[in-house]
Amino acid sequence: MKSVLPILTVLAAIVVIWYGAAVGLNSKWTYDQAARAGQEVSFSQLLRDAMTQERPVLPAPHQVAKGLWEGVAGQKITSKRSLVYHGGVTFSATMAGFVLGAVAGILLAVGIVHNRAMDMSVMPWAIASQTIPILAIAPMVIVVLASLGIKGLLPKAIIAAYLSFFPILVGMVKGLRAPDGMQLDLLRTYNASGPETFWKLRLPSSMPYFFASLKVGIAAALVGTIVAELPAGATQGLGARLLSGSYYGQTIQIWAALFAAAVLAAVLVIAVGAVEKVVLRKMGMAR
Amino acid sequence: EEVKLQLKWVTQSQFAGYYVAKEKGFYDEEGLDVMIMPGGPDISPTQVMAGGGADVTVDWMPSALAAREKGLPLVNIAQPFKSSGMMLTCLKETGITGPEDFKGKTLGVWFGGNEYPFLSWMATLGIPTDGSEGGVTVLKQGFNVDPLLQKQAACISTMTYNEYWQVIDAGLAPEDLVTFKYEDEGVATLEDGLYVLESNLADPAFKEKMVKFVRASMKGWKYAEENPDEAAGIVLDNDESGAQTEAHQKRMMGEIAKLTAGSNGALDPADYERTVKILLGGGSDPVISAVPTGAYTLDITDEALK
Amino acid sequence: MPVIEAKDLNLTFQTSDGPVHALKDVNLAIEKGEFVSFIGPSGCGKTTFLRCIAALETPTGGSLTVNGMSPDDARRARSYGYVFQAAGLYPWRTIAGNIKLPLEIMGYSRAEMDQRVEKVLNLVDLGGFGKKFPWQLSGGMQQRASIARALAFDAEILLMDEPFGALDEIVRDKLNEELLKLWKRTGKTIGFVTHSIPEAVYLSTKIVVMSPRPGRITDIIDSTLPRDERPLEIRDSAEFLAIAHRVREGLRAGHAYDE
Amino acid sequence: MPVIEAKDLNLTFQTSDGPVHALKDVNLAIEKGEFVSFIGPSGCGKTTFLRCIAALETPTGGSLTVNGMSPDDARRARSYGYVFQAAGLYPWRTIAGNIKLPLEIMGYSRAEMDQRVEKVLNLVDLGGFGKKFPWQLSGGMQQRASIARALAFDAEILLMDEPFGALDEIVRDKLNEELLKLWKRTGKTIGFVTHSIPEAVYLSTKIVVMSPRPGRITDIIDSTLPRDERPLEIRDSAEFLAIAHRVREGLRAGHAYDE
Amino acid sequence: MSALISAFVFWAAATALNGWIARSYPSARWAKLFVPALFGATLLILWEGLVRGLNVSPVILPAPSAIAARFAESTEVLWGDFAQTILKGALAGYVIGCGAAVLVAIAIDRSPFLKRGLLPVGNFVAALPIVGIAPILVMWFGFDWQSKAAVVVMMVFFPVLVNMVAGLAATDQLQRDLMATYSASYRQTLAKLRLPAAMPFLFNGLKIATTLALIGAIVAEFFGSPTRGMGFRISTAVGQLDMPLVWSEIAVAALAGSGFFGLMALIEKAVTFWHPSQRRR
Ligand SMILES: Nc1ncnc2c1ncn2[C@@H]1O[C@H](COP(=O)(O)OP(=O)(O)OP(=O)(O)O)[C@@H](O)[C@H]1O
Ligand SMILES: Nc1ncnc2c1ncn2[C@@H]1O[C@H](COP(=O)(O)OP(=O)(O)OP(=O)(O)O)[C@@H](O)[C@H]1O
Ligand SMILES: Cc1ncc(C[n+]2csc(CCO)c2C)c(N)n1
Ligand SMILES: [Mg+2]
Ligand SMILES: [Mg+2]
Repeated sequence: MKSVLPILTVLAAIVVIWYGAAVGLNSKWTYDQAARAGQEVSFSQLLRDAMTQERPVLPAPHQVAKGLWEGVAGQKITSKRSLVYHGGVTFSATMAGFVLGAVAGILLAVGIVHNRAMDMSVMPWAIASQTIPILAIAPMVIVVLASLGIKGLLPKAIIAAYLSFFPILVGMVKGLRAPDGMQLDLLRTYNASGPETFWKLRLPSSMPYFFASLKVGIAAALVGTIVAELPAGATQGLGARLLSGSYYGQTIQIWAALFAAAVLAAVLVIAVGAVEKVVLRKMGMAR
Repeated sequence: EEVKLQLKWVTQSQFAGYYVAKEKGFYDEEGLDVMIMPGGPDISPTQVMAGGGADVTVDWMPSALAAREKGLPLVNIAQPFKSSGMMLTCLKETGITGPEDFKGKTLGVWFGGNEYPFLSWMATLGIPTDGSEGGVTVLKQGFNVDPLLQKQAACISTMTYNEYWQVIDAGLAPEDLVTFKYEDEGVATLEDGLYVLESNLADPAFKEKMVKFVRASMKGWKYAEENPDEAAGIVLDNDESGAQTEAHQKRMMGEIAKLTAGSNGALDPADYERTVKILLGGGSDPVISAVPTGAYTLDITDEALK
Repeated sequence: MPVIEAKDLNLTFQTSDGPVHALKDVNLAIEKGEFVSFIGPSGCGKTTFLRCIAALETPTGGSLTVNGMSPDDARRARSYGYVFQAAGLYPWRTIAGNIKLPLEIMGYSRAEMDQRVEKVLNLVDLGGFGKKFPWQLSGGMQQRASIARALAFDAEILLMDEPFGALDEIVRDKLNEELLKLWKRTGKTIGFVTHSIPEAVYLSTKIVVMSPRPGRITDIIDSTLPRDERPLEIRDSAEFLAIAHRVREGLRAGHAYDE
Repeated sequence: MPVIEAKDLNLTFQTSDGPVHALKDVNLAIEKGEFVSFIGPSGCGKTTFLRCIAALETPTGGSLTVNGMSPDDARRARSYGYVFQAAGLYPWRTIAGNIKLPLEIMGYSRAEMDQRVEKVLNLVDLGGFGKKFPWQLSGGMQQRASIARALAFDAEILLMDEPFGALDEIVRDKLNEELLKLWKRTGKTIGFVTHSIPEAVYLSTKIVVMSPRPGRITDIIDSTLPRDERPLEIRDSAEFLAIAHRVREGLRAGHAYDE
Repeated sequence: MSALISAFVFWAAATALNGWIARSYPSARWAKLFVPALFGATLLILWEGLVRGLNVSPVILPAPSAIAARFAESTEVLWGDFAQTILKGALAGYVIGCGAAVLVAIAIDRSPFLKRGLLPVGNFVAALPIVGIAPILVMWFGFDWQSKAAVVVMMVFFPVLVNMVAGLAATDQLQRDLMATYSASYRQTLAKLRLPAAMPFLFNGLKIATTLALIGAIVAEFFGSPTRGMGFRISTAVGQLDMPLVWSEIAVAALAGSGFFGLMALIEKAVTFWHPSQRRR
């Protein structure tokens, strides 16, 4: 709880900068409008207008807060206008994708560390796979999967997994190779099998890398889900909210959805962090 | 009987006819169970068709003809939209009064198959679009009207029923704007037709199903034209993203009604010929290179409208 | 047949600034049940030789057999207990957990494990420290834990690389006695690196003196001390001092050669 | 005024399974230029006490001053050279680079650095190994490199935690002599942890005997050996043996107390 | 169908061959190139076989041969797009984003106050999904590559930050104590201990960021762009159902991404040669 004050301080600083930026960015419109109407604007008018525009370039914090509040508390959570409802849709696909991605990433990393042929051949192609812009192929993936009869949560989860497996793969390969020579030699003298070396040495010593990459991976899974929500029919989920907000230039709705997504991401990352703390403490590594 | 309909864009009054037909039970009356799948900028209806994800799709003729040339034989079976709603909307303060003023300006254009009417228009005007001297700078415009509001572009593409009103909603007055309707400029292409795969049409049962579908859909459209507010309400109820506003949808329905007004669902071959002509004249890189054959059929509407 | 037999063993490390000749023409035969000490200046290749025996390093020349097999086959047969020069405890395991590690791998039952951990912890005087993590222990305690880890299971060959380096004289004497008892009881073959001449003489049946750059064996001394009865007082006997003297001379010669 | 003065010093570690009383009521005064050895069973708090002096650990009771200031102020004044029990070389630096580290931090000129590195490398017999990386060196060589690192710059107080633990007798003797020379030449105050009774007696002006659980000082022995002339042969003198005997008795008492 | 079967047979044979080579010539230089190349070739041939054997519509998935042909005839377009998207957008964003993340990580690490305050908030801000930010950044920074660079900055920031923060904490007690006895200043400790020790983690982040930078730059173009760039080309080509061109652009992205990643891996090898993961093989 020591962190409350620092976080509040940082938040306060951000809010102040944000208001400043909002006035700066939105004032152009106010001036233009006044010029079109042939009027002069006073500074106080400018301030008031810059923070109450309906389609601001940058909505003021309180506008976003209001949008968020209405989205979260102003609706029944089953309502299509509720951010909680859309957040829930996104969350479930994110989790499914993250689990798929983490399992895939870890399995591939284990394969790479233990199997020479995999080590040589998989990594270059895993890298290449990540350079394929998902937004470009997501629609095709959805189409292809739909023609195979796979619909709903799974296509989204697959795209989320596709984005999240890579950071986990890279981190785990590094982590699984982190044990030093002596630690490995010890197990060699015991003639420990590959799986034993994995469970008793490689896995524990990969933990710091593991959690760092899980955090990146879960955030990536969320991005993947949101990307996948666009071609999935742009109907449900925070991604759909974001995009439909942007079709209609409703900046406040965009920002509210954006914040909901970021809150979700932060919660997920914090949750991973909490697991990390517990695990590292159990392992005597948190000091 | 099941019918899967893939829309070109998100749920909005642009597609009111289909939603009305569904809600009002017109499809049921024909014994059809219609599933309406919304689209979006990332959904290529033609791809969905190719993947077998839908039986029939709403698409614009330029993109349907392009798909046909690329080996996906789509066939127009009905054309609920008589006229085009596309236009170029410019800020008056940029000094643009007519197409001759475009030179040296930045214009926002929708791509993804929607750019061809624009390109052929520019070609007829003799204005280069490749960034060369005396031409226009073309921006690939996103899904909203910000480039105009932010003055990043002098003109942007808008639809009479949607983006234009977003500009107005943003606080600009119609007097601040200059608009060029493609319809008026003689470069209008056919929008929002119904397309199916040619191979399916060989199957009489499928044909029969489409007849029923078109008949019910047109019933929906005509109902929507007569009851715009109710239609907008139905659309709103079907919007799962919860992003639409009532006022906007009602206004959109009013504008859409103007575009569907002249059509009973049957394609007017003259409109088709005009569209093909415009597309073939699309400058250096035309969307289609040869006159298509068999790209439409009147069988379905003939049957449906009997 | 010797348990460990090296013939013309050579090992060269390739480093970025040229090769390092760590072992040169090493010839040595160790019989079953022997206690062999290796002594020599720092950097002469003692660790490297022990690592070769345990198949942790591959010689670049000559032959080396363990029980008539290759060292690697012997490793697979779990013939070795190895105490490394640095403690090398896994930081995420408690002391007891570290000692359990080989037992888990070799599939001992839970009850057996607990009982053995208890026993070896007491042997190295760490009773009550089982639940601590390595970084909560002093340097010497960590080293003792690593000795306990190697003694917890029954390896035929015990390789110990300066196991008692960080211990005081009294504990060291005690552990020396314990080690001798264990050796006599089990009949293990032991390879032992030390820097202490008295320790080498007190413990060994055979003392191997090495000299550096490149690492060679300069002297092999078969101890004449009685094999089964070695009270600590034996260190004052003339026989003991004579052997110690010979070791010291060998060592000194190695150093001289170096300069 | 003593350079280092501890009064009723206490230190308790809080661990998850209860507190560990590592230092209890330690009283000690070290004068400028003294050579003080700490000896005691493993785990008795020697390292902990050295760490307190160097302000790496904060006592939980009593007072400790260095040059009349707090240890932390003395640390800021760069009074300490510290040889840790483990070598702790940075793996990304060569041996020469590791020795240069403190010199870079203290802002020596490039020429001075090179010259000092050269000098201390030779002092610990590692000439020619400057360009190697730590993992390419044997255990003893790493330890010598870490000694060289602490000797490379001019700290007023030198704290050495079992610096010669991994070295053979002959190198050890040599380094003992070198250390004494350096001490005499520079007048440094030295705190020295060792497990070797002869080493402690040979080097020190004062020997502190400690005993464990909780760590206390059980005996402080002021050496009667001459301060400025100590040939290696002094180790056979009766005086030497008498002091060694007293240290051994103190040690044994500590162990006895323990059991 | 026979195309399908022969593709599978080829795949099985090639996999077996690869396994054998990897086992028999584990450290041969040619094997290090040959094995992944053969693996890739199998994937492509499997793909070709599947597309032909199952008669997949070229509108959904073109065959590699068709893609290669399209690639060869549009090198000029592809190069122009590559320059616009990768050389300008991705690279600029990568440098700025990674640089900023490293600096912020250091700032965060230095001040416990910032660490407690900024890290959670930073996590939060950096977790804003690209699809949401891209339109906004396009609105702010215009249509050209600057907005793409801004998107890339946002994308690469978080992974690099997280890894760098973990890396700066990766020193052990003894290493820190050593610095304390020298009374090294904060800057000295940073330069001589924390930064070197953080390198293995940092490169982890930098490597992940290479692919993110490409994705970010390309995806940002979907939200508005001039009439060139890989993302622009992909989205317009999809509209024209010119799938071979789409996949040619994807191939360019994959090649560029692998090259970029490989470059970072090489630098990593040079910088963290001392880390056990690099040393042991
Ligand atoms: N960080 C720590 N947390 C908990 N207990 C500790 C910690 N460091 C040391 N101890 C305990 O304090 C006691 C004294 O440790 P210290 O390292 O000072 O011993 P030492 O005299 O240096 O022993 P050795 O000769 O083995 O190095 C030991 O019982 C040890 O377990
Ligand atoms: N991995 C390595 N790469 C390069 N050289 C090495 C490596 N390991 C050891 N050496 C070199 O081999 C020689 C012998 O090293 P070894 O560790 O066997 O010595 P040692 O006799 O055990 O010394 P100490 O008593 O100091 O532990 C040394 O000169 C050392 O520098
Ligand atoms: C990528 C993409 N951008 C723009 C359009 C144009 N468009 C066609 S219908 C419609 C809805 C009217 O508001 C719009 C904007 C498109 N089809 N695809
Ligand atoms: Mg050694
Ligand atoms: Mg100690």
